Amino acid sequence: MLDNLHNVNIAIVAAPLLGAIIAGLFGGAIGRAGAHTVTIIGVAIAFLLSLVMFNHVVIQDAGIVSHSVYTWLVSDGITFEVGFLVDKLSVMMMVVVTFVSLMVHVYTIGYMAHDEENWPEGSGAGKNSYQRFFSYISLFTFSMLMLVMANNFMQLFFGWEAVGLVSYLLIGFWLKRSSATYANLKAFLVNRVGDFGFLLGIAAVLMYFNTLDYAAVFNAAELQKDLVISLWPGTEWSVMTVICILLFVGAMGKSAQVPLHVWLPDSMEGPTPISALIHAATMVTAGIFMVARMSPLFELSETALSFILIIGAITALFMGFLGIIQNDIKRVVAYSTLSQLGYMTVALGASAYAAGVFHLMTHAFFKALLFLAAGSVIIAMHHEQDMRRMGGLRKYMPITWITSLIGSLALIGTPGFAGFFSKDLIIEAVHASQLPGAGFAYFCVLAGVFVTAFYSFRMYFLVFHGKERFRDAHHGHDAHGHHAVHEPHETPWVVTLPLIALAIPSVLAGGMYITDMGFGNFFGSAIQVLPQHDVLGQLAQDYHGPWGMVLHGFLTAPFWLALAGVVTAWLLYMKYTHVPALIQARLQFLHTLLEQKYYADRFNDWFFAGGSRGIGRLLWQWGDVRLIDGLLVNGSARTVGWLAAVVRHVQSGYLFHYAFAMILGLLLMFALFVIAG
Amino acid sequence: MFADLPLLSLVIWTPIIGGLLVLAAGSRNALEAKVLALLVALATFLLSLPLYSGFDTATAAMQFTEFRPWIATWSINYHLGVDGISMPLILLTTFITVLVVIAGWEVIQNKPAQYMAAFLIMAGLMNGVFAALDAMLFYVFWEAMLIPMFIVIGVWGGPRRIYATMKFFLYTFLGSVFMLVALIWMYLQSGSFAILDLHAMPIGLTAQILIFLAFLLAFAVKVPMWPVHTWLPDAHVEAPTGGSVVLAAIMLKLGAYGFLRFSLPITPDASQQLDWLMIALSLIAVVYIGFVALVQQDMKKLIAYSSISHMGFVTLGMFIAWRIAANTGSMQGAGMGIEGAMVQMISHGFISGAMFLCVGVLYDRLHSREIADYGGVAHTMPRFAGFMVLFAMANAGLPGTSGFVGEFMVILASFKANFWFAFLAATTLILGAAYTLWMVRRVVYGEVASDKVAALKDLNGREFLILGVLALVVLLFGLWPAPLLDVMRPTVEHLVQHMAVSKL
Amino acid sequence: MNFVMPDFMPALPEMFLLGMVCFILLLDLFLSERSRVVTYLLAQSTLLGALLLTVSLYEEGRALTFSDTFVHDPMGSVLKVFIYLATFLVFLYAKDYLRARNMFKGEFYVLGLFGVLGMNVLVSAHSLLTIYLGLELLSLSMYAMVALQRDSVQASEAAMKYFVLGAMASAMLLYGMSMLYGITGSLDLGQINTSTAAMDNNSMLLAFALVFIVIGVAFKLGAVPFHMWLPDVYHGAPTAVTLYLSSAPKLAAFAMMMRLLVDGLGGLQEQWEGMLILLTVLSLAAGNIIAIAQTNLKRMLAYSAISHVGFLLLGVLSGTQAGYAAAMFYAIVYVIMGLGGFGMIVLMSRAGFEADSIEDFKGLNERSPWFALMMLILMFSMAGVPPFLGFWSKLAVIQAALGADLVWLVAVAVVFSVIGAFYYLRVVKVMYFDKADVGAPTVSAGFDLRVVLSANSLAVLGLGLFPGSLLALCVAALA
Amino acid sequence: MIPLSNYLILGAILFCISMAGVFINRKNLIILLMCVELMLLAVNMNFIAFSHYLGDTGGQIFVFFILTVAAAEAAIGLAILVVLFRNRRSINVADLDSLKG
Repeated sequence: MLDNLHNVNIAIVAAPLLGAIIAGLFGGAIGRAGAHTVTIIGVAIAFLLSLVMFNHVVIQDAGIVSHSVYTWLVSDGITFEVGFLVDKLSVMMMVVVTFVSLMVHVYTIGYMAHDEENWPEGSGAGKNSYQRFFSYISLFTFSMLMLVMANNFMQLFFGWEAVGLVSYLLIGFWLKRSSATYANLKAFLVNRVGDFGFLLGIAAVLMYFNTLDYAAVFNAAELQKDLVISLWPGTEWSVMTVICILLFVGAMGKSAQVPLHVWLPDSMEGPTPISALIHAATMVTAGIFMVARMSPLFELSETALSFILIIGAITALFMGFLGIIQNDIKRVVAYSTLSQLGYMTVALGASAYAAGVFHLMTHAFFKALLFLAAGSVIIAMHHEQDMRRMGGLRKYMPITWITSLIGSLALIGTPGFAGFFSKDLIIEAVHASQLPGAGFAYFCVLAGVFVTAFYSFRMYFLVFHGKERFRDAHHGHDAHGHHAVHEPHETPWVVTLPLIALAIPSVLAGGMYITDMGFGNFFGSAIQVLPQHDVLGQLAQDYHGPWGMVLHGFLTAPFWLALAGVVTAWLLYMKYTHVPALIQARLQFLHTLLEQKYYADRFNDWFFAGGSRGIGRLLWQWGDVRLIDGLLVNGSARTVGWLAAVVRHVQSGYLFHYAFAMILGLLLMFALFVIAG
Repeated sequence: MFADLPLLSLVIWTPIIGGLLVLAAGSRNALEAKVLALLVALATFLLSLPLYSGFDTATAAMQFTEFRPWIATWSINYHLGVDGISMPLILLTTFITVLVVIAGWEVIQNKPAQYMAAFLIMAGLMNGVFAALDAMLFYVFWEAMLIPMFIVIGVWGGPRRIYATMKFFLYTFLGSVFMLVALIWMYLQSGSFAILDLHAMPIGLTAQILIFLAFLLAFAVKVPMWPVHTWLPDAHVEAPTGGSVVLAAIMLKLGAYGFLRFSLPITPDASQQLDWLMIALSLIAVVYIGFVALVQQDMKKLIAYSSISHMGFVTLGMFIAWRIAANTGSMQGAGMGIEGAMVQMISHGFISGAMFLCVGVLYDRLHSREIADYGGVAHTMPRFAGFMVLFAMANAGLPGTSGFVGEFMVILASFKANFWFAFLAATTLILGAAYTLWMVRRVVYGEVASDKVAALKDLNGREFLILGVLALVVLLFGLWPAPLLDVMRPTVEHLVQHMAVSKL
Repeated sequence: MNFVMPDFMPALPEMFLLGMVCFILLLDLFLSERSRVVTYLLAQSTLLGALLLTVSLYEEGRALTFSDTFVHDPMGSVLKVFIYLATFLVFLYAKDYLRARNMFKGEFYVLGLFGVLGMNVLVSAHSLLTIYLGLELLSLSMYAMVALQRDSVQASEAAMKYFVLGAMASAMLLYGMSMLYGITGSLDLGQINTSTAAMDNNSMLLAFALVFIVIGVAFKLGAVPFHMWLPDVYHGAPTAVTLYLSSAPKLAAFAMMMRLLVDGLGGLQEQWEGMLILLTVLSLAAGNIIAIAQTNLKRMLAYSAISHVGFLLLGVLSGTQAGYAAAMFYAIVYVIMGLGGFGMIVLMSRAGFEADSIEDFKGLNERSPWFALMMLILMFSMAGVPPFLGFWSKLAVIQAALGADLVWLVAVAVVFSVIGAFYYLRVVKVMYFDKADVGAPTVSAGFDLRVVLSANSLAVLGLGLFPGSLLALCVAALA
Repeated sequence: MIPLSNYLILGAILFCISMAGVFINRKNLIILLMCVELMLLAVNMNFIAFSHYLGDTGGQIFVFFILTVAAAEAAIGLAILVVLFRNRRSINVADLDSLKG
C-alpha cells in the first residue's frame, strides 16, 4: 500500500509535466483541442490523486508519506535527493493548487479562445500560442507541486525557481508588448533577489546541519539554536536568526513583501488566468508555505519573527492604500493580493502559522475567483481593463456579477464568508502576540480591513453598478473602425463554470475548516510552535465553534471597519461621484505619492537598474578597456613597438657607429670584469 | 572488448591524423573533406565512450594508462591516463567537436577543409592535455593547441580578428612560458617529469610560492581570471562560431584543469598561503565581470563576459578548501567545492557552447552581433527562441538545468568558508539573470525590429539537431547530475586528502 | 731532429675536402657555362664524401695530431656532419636562385667549400693558431661570397661592412690570443687550460685576454653588441649567400666558442660566465625587439638569428656538460630552422624578383597552402612553440640555465621569447589572414627545391615529435 | 734591456690608434683597411715580444701566419673596395648607409 502511495506521488507530479511536454513540444500536431484536453486530463489526474493523498493523510490520518525518488547527487558525503513529503500541510497545498489550477485550465479555454488576435500577422510565436499557454500552466502546476511536495531544501529551491521561470514565461506571454517583457524581466530579477537570500539560507542550513533533508534539519534544529556566527568582526548573530532571515528574504521575493513587492503589480501584464493562478492563488503564497514549513526553525528566532511581523504589517497596510487609486481592474486585485499576502506574513510572524496557511487557502479560492471574474469582465469588454470605462455590468453578466460579489465579500471578511474566518483569526492572533512589533502590526492589519473593504467595493461599484460608461468610451474608438458599441454579454460556460466552482469554497471553506485548521491540530507535526509563542492556542480557549465566531464577528472592530469601508465606497462612487475628484485635488501630494507607488519603481529603476548599468559601464570602460587593456596590455605592446621603432635607429648603417658599438661593448665587458672581479 | 585498445592514444591521434587527411582531401573536394571530418569526429566520440563505460569509479588511481619512453635524455615519457577529473573533460571535448563540425557544415565557405582540420587537430591536442600524465607531454599539447586556434580565429574571424588572435596567442603564450620554467625547475629537483611524481615531491615554501605563481600565470590566463581576462572577449567576438564554442566550452577548462592537476596537488602549501588571492580574484570575476556583462551591446561579448564570470565559480570552488578548514575545523565541504567546480566546468561547456551557437545562428542570417539590430526574433524564429530562452535560463543558473548544479554546490561550499564569499558569489543569481535575460528581452522578445528580422528563417534541421542535443544534455545534467559526480568522487576525495597534507 | 710523420687519419675528411676543392677549382676553369652543373654536382659529392669519411671516423674517439694542433673528437665529428649537411642543402637551395641571377659560377661552390674547410679546421682546432687559420679561411671565403653579386650595390656595401668589421674582430681576437700566449707561454689549448686553471684569476692580463677572446667569439656568433654587421650582411647579401652565412658558420662559431672558452679557458668559467650573461641579455633584448620593427624578411630573420644566439649562449654560460650539449643542440636546431626560413625566401624568389619582403608572403595560403603550412611550421618552431623542434632546443637551454640557478636570466629569456613570438606570428598572419595582392608570385621553383625544402620543414616537425635521438647525439658528443 | 711591458704598451697604443682610426675616420675606406692592417701589426708586436721573452718560437711562427693571412685579407678587402667603387662611384665611409635599421 505504501509503495502504491509513492507511485501516487510520482503520478501527481508526472501527470501535469507530461501534459506540459506533450502540449509544448507537439502542440502543432495535436491542435488546440488536443492541447487543452491533454493538459486538463493531466491536471485533473493530479487533482484526483491529491484527493487520494488527502484522504490518506488527513481524513484517515494514516501518517505522513515521505520517500525519496532518486538521488540527485552525492557530494562530499552529503546526499541530495529528489523526494516527496506529503503531510497535512503539503497535502492541503496540493489540493488547493491542483484544484485552482484545474479551474484555471478550464477557464483558459474560453479566455484564450481568440488569442490569435493578440499576435502580429504571421508571427511564428503566435502560431501555437494557445497550446503553448496550456503547456506553460501545466508546467507551472508541476513546478508548484514539486515545491510543496519537496522533502528537502534542494528540491524546494528547484520548485521555487521553476515556478519563477513559468511566471517569467507567462507574464511575457504576449511577448511583442514591451510592457510585458519589461514586467517579466522585472519579476524574474526581483524574485532572484529573493532567491539570492534564499539560497544563502539554504547554504547556511547545509553548513550547520550537514544535510538538506527537512526531517533531519528540523530534528536537529533545537540543538543548534545557541550557535552564533560572526558576520563581520565584533558582531555575533544567532545562527538561527541568520538562517531564518535569509530564508525569509526568499519568501519576500516570492510572496512580494515590501520592498520586493514591485514585481507583482507589473505581472498583471500576463493573461488573466495566470494572474489568478500564479500571481494570486498559488505561486505567490509559496513564501508563506515555505515559512510555515520551516516553522521549527523560525520558532527558534524571535528576531526573525519580529522582522517578518513588521514586514508583513507594512505590506498589508501600505499596499492596500495603493489599491485605492488604481483604475485598472486587474491592478486593484493585484494590490489587494499584496495586501492579503501581508496579512498572511503577519500571521507567520506572530507564530500563527496555521492561521497564515488557512488564510492562504481561503485567499486562493476567493482571489482566484476575483481574478477570473475580472478576466471575465475583460473578455466581455473586449480586453478593456480600465474601470472608468465600465459600469452597470450587473445586468449584462449576472453570473460574473454574483460571483464577484461573493469574492469581494469574502475578501473584506464579511462574517460567514471564508475570508472572515482566516482574516479574523490573524487579527486576533496578532493582537495576542507578545513579540516586539506586534502592536504596530495589529494597528496595520486593523486599518487594513477598512482599506480592503474600501477598494474592493470601489471596484465592485465601478464595474457592476452605476452608469454604463463603456458606451462613452467606445465613441472614442469609432475612428479606429469600431462602428457600433459592443453590448457586453455573459461569457461562455468554460469561463463561468470555474467562477461558480470557486465561489463555493469562497463561501464555505472558512467555516468548514476553521475549527481544524485554525484552532485544532490540523497540521499535526508539520507546523511546530513553541509554547511561549502559541497565540492560536491562547485564542482557542475562547473559541466556541464557527457559528460562535461569526456571531462574535459582528461585534468586533474589524466588522465595523469593513462596513465603514463599504459605505465609504458607496458614498464616493455611487452617491457623490464628484467627490473623489475633489479629494484628489485637495490631497494632490498624497495622490501623487500613491500614484507613483511610493516611488519604489522609480527608485529601483534609478538606483538598482541605472546604478548597475553605471557600475558596469564604469568597470568596463575604465577598468577593462582603459586600464587593463589600454594601459597594461596594449600599452605594453605599444611600448615594445615604440621601443623597436626607436632602437632600430641604433643600427644606423654607418660603419663607424658599428665599430664604435664594438668598442663600447669592449669597454662594457672590461667594466663588468673589473666590477665583478 | 575495448580494454586492450590504447584508447587514450586513439582519442588523441584519431582526430589529429584524421585532420591531416581532411586537409589532404580538402584540396580536391570540399564535401568529401567535410564528410570525412564528420566521420572522424564521430569516430573519436565513439572511441571516447568506452572511457566512461569502462571507468572504474571505485578508485582514484589513473586508468587506461599508457606508457612509452619518449625522450630518454630528460626522462620524458609518453605517459597517458585519466582519472575522474580528466575523463569527463575528454568526453566533453569529443562531444563538442562533433557539434562544431556539424555547426560549420554550410556556414564556412572559405576553405572548409582547413577549418574542419583545424578543429579536429585541436580536439586531439586538447584530449592530449587532459590525458597527459607527463608534465612535458602536457605542456607540448597545451601549447600546440594554440596554433590551430590562432589560425581559426585569424582566418575565419571577424573584422578585428588579427588583433584578437594575436592578443589571444601572446597572452596565453606569456602565461604558459612561466609554467614551463616551473616544470623544468621541478624536473631538475626531482629528476622526473611525471605529474604523479611531482605530486609527491617535497618542496620548500618559497619555491612552492614561486611555482604556484608561475602556474597561476599560465592557468589564470587560460581560465581566464580577472585581471588577465581581456583577451577572451576579443577572441570570442572575432572568432567564428565554432571557434567561440571550442574556446568557451573546452579551452577555458584547460586552465581550471591545470589548477586541479598541478597547482593544488603540487603546491598545496602555497595554495593555502595564497588562497586569499585566488578567492579574491574569483569573486572579482563573479561580481565585477557580472556588472561589465550587463552593459555589453554585442551578444558574443556579453556571453564571453558571462563565461568569465562563470569561471569565477570554478576557481572559487577549488580554492576555498583551506578557508573551510579554518572556519569549520575540517576539510568537510572542500570536496563539494571542487566537485562543484568540476560540474560547473562541464556544464559551462555545454551552456556557453550552446549560447555561442545560438548567436552563431543569428549571425549567419543577419551578419550582426549587435543586440540593437535584433528584436522580436521570436516572431520569425519561434523554435530558435525556445532554445535561446532555455539556454539563457541555464546560463542564469536555473535549477533543473546543468547551470545550476555547479553554482549551487560552490555556493554551498563557500558558505562554509565564509558568509561573505557565498554572499558575493550568490550575486550571480541576480547579475547572471539580469544580463542574460535582458539580452533575451532585447533580442528575442518585442516587436519585429526591422525588415531584416522579419525575413529571418527559423532553424534548419542541422541547427535544430545541434541545439536539441545540447538542450537534452543541459537538462539531463540538471535533473540528474549524479553520474557525473560518481565518476569524479574518488579522485576528488583523494585530491582533498592530498591537499590537506603539507609538503614542507 | 727527426721528422715524424703526423697521423693523417683524424684529418682525413679535411684533406679530402682540400683535394677536391683544388680539383674543382681547376676543373671549373675548363667548364663551359652550360656544363657548370658539373661543378655543382662535384661540390655536392665532395660534401657527401666528406660526410661519409667523417661518419666512418666517428667511432675512432678523441685523437690529437699535427703537433697537437688538430683534434678529432665526437663533438667535432657531429658538428662537421651537420656542417656538410647544411652546406649541401644550401647548395641545393641556391642552384636555381643563382642561375636566375647569372651567379651560377664555380666561385660560389669553391668558396663555399673552402669555407667548409675553414669550418672544419675551426671545429677541430686544438691550438690558437689553428683556430685563427680556420676562422680566417672561413671569413675570407664569406667576405668574397657576399660580394659575389658584383653588380649589386647592396651586396658590395654589405661585403665591405662585413670585411672591415670582421677584420677588426679578428684583430681583437688575435690581440686576446697574444695576451693569452704571453701569460701561458703556449698556443696549445690543452696547456693553456692547465696553466690558466692554476693561475690567479684576477690578473689584469688575463682579463685583457679573456675580454678580447670573448669579443672575437661574440662577433662570429653575432651577439649584441658585436652584432651590427649581421643584419646588414644578411640583408645585403644575395639570399643564396645569406642562406650559407646563416647556417653552417653558426655551428663553426659554436665550436670556436667551445674550443676557446671551454677547452682553453674552462678554468675561467666564472669570469666568462658574467660576460656571456651580458651578451645573452643584450642579444635577447635587441634581437627580439628590433625584429618587430622589420618589414624585410631577411632582416627580420637576421635579428631573429641574434636572439637565437642569446638562447644559445644561455646553454654555454651554464658551464655544465648538459649546458654545452644543450647549446650544441640549439645550434644544430637553429641551423635546420634557419635553412628552412631562408630557403622559403629562395623558393618564393624568381628571376628579377626577391621575395624578401614580409609582404611578399601575403595570402600564401591561397596560392600555395602546402608551402604556407611549411612556413608556418618553421615560424612556430622558431618561436619555440611545441611540438616543433625549436621548442625542445629552447627547453634544453632553459633547463641548463636553470641548472646553474640562473632563474632570473631564464625569466628574462622567456619574456623576450614571448615578445619575439610576435614577429614570427606576423609572418603567419600575413600568409594566412591577409589577402594576396593581385599578381603576387606563385611558387614556381624546381622540383628538387620543393621536395627538399618540404623535407626540411617536415624534419622540424618530425624531429619535434621525436627529438630524442638528436638530443642523445648531442649529449653523447659532449660526454 | 727593454722591459716586456714597453713592447706591450707600444702594441696597445698601436692597437688603440687603429681602433680609433676605424671609428673616427668617416671619409676614406682605404684608411679603414690600413687601420685594420695596423691592428694586426700591433698584435704581431705582442706576439714577437712574448715569443722573445718566453723563449718560445710558437709566437713567431704565429706571426708568419698572421702576415700571410693579412696579405690575403688585404687582397680581398681591396677587391671588395673595387667592386664597391664600381657600383657606387664613392669610397666615402659615410655613403655606406643603404643598409640600416
